[in-house]
Amino acid sequence: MSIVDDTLGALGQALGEQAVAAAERPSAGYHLQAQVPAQELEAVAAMLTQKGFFLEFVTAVDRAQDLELVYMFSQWDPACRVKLWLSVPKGQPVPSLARLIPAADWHEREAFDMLGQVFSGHPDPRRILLPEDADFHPLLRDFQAAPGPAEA
Amino acid sequence: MSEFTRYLGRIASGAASLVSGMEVTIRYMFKPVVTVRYPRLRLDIPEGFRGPVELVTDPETGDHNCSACGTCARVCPSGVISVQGGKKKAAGQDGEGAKAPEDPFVITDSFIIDFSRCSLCGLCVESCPRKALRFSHMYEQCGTSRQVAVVDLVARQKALAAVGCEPAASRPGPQQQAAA
Amino acid sequence: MTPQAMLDPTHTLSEDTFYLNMGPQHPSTHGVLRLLLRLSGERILECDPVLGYSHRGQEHIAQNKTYLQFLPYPGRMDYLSALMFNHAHCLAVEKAAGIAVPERAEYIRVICAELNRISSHLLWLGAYLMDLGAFTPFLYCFDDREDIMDLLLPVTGSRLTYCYSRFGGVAKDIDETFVTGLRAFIKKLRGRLKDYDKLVNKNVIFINRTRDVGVISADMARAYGLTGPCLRGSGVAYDVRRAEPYSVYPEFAFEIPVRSGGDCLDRYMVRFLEMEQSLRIIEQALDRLPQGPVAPAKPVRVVKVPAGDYHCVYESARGQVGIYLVSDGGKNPYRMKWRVPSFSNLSVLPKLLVNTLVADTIAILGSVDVVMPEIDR
Amino acid sequence: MQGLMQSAAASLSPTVWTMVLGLVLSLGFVQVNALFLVWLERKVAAHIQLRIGPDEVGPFGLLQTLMDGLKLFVKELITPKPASWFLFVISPVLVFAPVLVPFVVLPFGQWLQVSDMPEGMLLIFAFASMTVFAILLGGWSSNNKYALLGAIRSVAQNVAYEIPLLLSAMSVVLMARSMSFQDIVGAQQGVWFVFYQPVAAIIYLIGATAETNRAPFDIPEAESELVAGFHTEYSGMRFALFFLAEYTNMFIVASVATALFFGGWRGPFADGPWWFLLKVYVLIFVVMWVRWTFPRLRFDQLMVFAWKYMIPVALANLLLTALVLKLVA
Repeated sequence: MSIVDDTLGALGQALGEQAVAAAERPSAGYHLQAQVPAQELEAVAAMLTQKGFFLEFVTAVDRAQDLELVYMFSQWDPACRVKLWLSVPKGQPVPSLARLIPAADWHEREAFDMLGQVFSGHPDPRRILLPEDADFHPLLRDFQAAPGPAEA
Repeated sequence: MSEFTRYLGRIASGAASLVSGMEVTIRYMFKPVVTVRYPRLRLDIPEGFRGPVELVTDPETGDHNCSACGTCARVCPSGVISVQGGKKKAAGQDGEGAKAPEDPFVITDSFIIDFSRCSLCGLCVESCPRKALRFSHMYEQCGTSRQVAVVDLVARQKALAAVGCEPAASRPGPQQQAAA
Repeated sequence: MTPQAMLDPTHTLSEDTFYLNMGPQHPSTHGVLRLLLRLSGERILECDPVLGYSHRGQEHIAQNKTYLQFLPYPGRMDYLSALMFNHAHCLAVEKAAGIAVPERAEYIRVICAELNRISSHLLWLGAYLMDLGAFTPFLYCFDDREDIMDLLLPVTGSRLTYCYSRFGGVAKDIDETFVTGLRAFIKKLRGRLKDYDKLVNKNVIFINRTRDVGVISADMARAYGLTGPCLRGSGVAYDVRRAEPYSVYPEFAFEIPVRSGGDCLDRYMVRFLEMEQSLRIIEQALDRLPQGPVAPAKPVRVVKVPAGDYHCVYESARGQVGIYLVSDGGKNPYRMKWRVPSFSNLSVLPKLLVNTLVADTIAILGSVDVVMPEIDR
Repeated sequence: MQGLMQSAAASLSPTVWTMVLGLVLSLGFVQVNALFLVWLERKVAAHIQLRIGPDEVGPFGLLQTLMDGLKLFVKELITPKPASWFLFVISPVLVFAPVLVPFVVLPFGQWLQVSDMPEGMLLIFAFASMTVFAILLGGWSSNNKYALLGAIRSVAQNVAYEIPLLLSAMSVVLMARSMSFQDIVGAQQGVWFVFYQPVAAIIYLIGATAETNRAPFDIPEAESELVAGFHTEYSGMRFALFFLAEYTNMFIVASVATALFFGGWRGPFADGPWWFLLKVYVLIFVVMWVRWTFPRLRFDQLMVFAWKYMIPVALANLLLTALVLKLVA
């Protein structure tokens, strides 16, 4: 049984068959994707970590009312990449994976910094790239950058 | 005793590694130097070098070929180009007849580019439908203010032509290289 | 400890500990990294990296530019392997939009990318030795790197922040001068690598400075999402070029150097051996270089990516680059997330530094090989 | 009053006058020598690194360091506000003052020595170890954490390297049965001591490199770790004094090495100061060559190297020397 099928089965067991799917296109770049309810996130991440996956990144996509959170997990060898995603209304916190997976620490901080997603239980919920006193989240679609000195 | 021989061995192997390193550096000391006494000596700039863009001077008309179509301005990632055209010029109007009649074009009055934000990616040169742009070979581009970097290429070309200086002067060739 | 805590007047330190602000202006923080260290004498108790000094909002720029207009930007993320980031961007868009690339163009891209990998490793090697206090290897490496630049300059037009790949090909074909020059360079660099081996790899001081310093176990590397030489130094043979081959890499025979110790010396050796493997790839690519066009007959200017999300991975000099592209079918990317290797690689630093000496900080930070503009984006 | 001073001057012995003259000459020599050494260092480094080095001012760029000195001379002297002002200002003077004294006993030639004291060698080691006080004061008074770390490192390093340095010099003293440089050089009539005492010579050179804070033992300034170590906050002429002291110290330890191990002014054809200077500059070249080849040791490794390798070996060498001398005599 290949690692992809194996992971597909395990994810299906945890989340229900209809939540998990193989990637729509071969060009998608990941093998599996699964929609995860926020309360299941930690359990699924723990399960994937157990299976030898590492966390590539955490990010979010601004979808008007909601933020679409994306967690990309990947296997070293043989390649198997799993996209976990969930839609959360803006402003609603999502449990943090930072205590479970150290890699999530900085990536979650970045997601907060860039898109304002709050991760509950994060050990160090500071901004990471922008100044500490910034009051905006630049990757939200309604953000307008102020003109720089050259344009002004 | 074995501990003691290991101790001596560590000293010997460490010393040997240091000596072999010194052998390398002394060998390099007598190699010819690789640096050039810039700015007294300059290196050749290869043909493909992407310096700040400049307008190509058409050898037939002595003028540039830009028709203010604005393709370069639209494709520019940094949005640093602004082109403004004046009246339409039909080919052959001024008696030269170099262009085909179905190719009337707008004369560009100003081609303003802000080099301080140009990333020299080359998309403007590649996208130009009339091949009116090319890269210069300038590489010393410092100035005392941001404004210095904002250049009107048309005006500069005219000014250069007025003093009889081809824009090619901005492409230092091998003959200028040894101007020590 | 946070920067705020440091400024807090009520925050007291015990008698024998103090804070040291290493960076953002420091000879060895490689750009604008700031390390806030809590020290007891020279021993580090805590480390807090402060990032973002060169944040330019590249992902935000990507949203506001067309795919083509974003082309020069990735090279400004990791400026030391600009060709690779440039290549990665093109691969991601080509894959998503279904643009075919002529085979010769892919070969040229691989040759240039591997040359860029060597030049990046050479710069790292020199800078690392300079961190450890040896100045001379730095200039030898720069001499070699200069040769690479001289080769790449006529082809790509730039010396550092290359923008060479285009959607569906490359900007300019290579010529015979490039090929002969490259073959001569390969020969020369092999000789130089022997010298570096004598000068550095065997040097007892160097070995003592790096062995058993900053040990990363394979489990730790996985937990922190490390990739690239940092991961391979910990005994994991993960290389995107092998695991998920892209471009024409499946056609080349090369090894993935792996060392099992996970310390600075192993990370150093992995990079050192990788240069030889890159030379091998270049040689094979030169031997098999096919004839043909290097770009589509009609240049691709407007790219339409079907709506959906795409992920593309690439092995840069520092590890796995991941481009997560979300498209709504428009001319601009809806969202473009760049997963850069240095970001994850650096995140392990606070853990590694605990209970080491200030001198080790430099050795460990250097061995992780971070490029700050890549992290800050 | 004037008469009193005249009689006081007259009553001073000729030795004192020679000493004053010697010191004045040494002061001049120190300056020229440092300028030359800095130039040499830069040229050696440049050519090892495939570069040209200073090439613009004067023939072969010889006057480059003079110009740099002039530049430093006119630069602003910055004193950090939280610095301990008096100590901060005095330590560059303190670091420079003791480097002049050893010139009194350095044996440039048989007749070219200010004063041949019977305890000449001790005098040099005593004054050489005073540099560390100045470095400690300078580093501490700067009120800069990097400078403080550099100062602490400097003290530990100096303490560790004084011992092997003295131990290796002692073996030569045992052989020459004197601490006077004239006697020591005189004892090397036929064979240089380096052939009897190769181990001591190597230990002396390593210890001397460490004593003068030269790479690979430059941990007090360790540029890539501590920015500039103890002299981080110094600018202008104050920095130049540290610099001058470093290069003069280098000359002194190389001179002592020449006198102890390489036969001093003796050489084939004609004995004289030229042989002495030639040997000194060759030794300095070796020290430079080493500097531009190796990475820096870590602080604790440096200690380990001193205490676990150099001191035991130097001690063993000294005991062996004493034993052999006892048996032979």
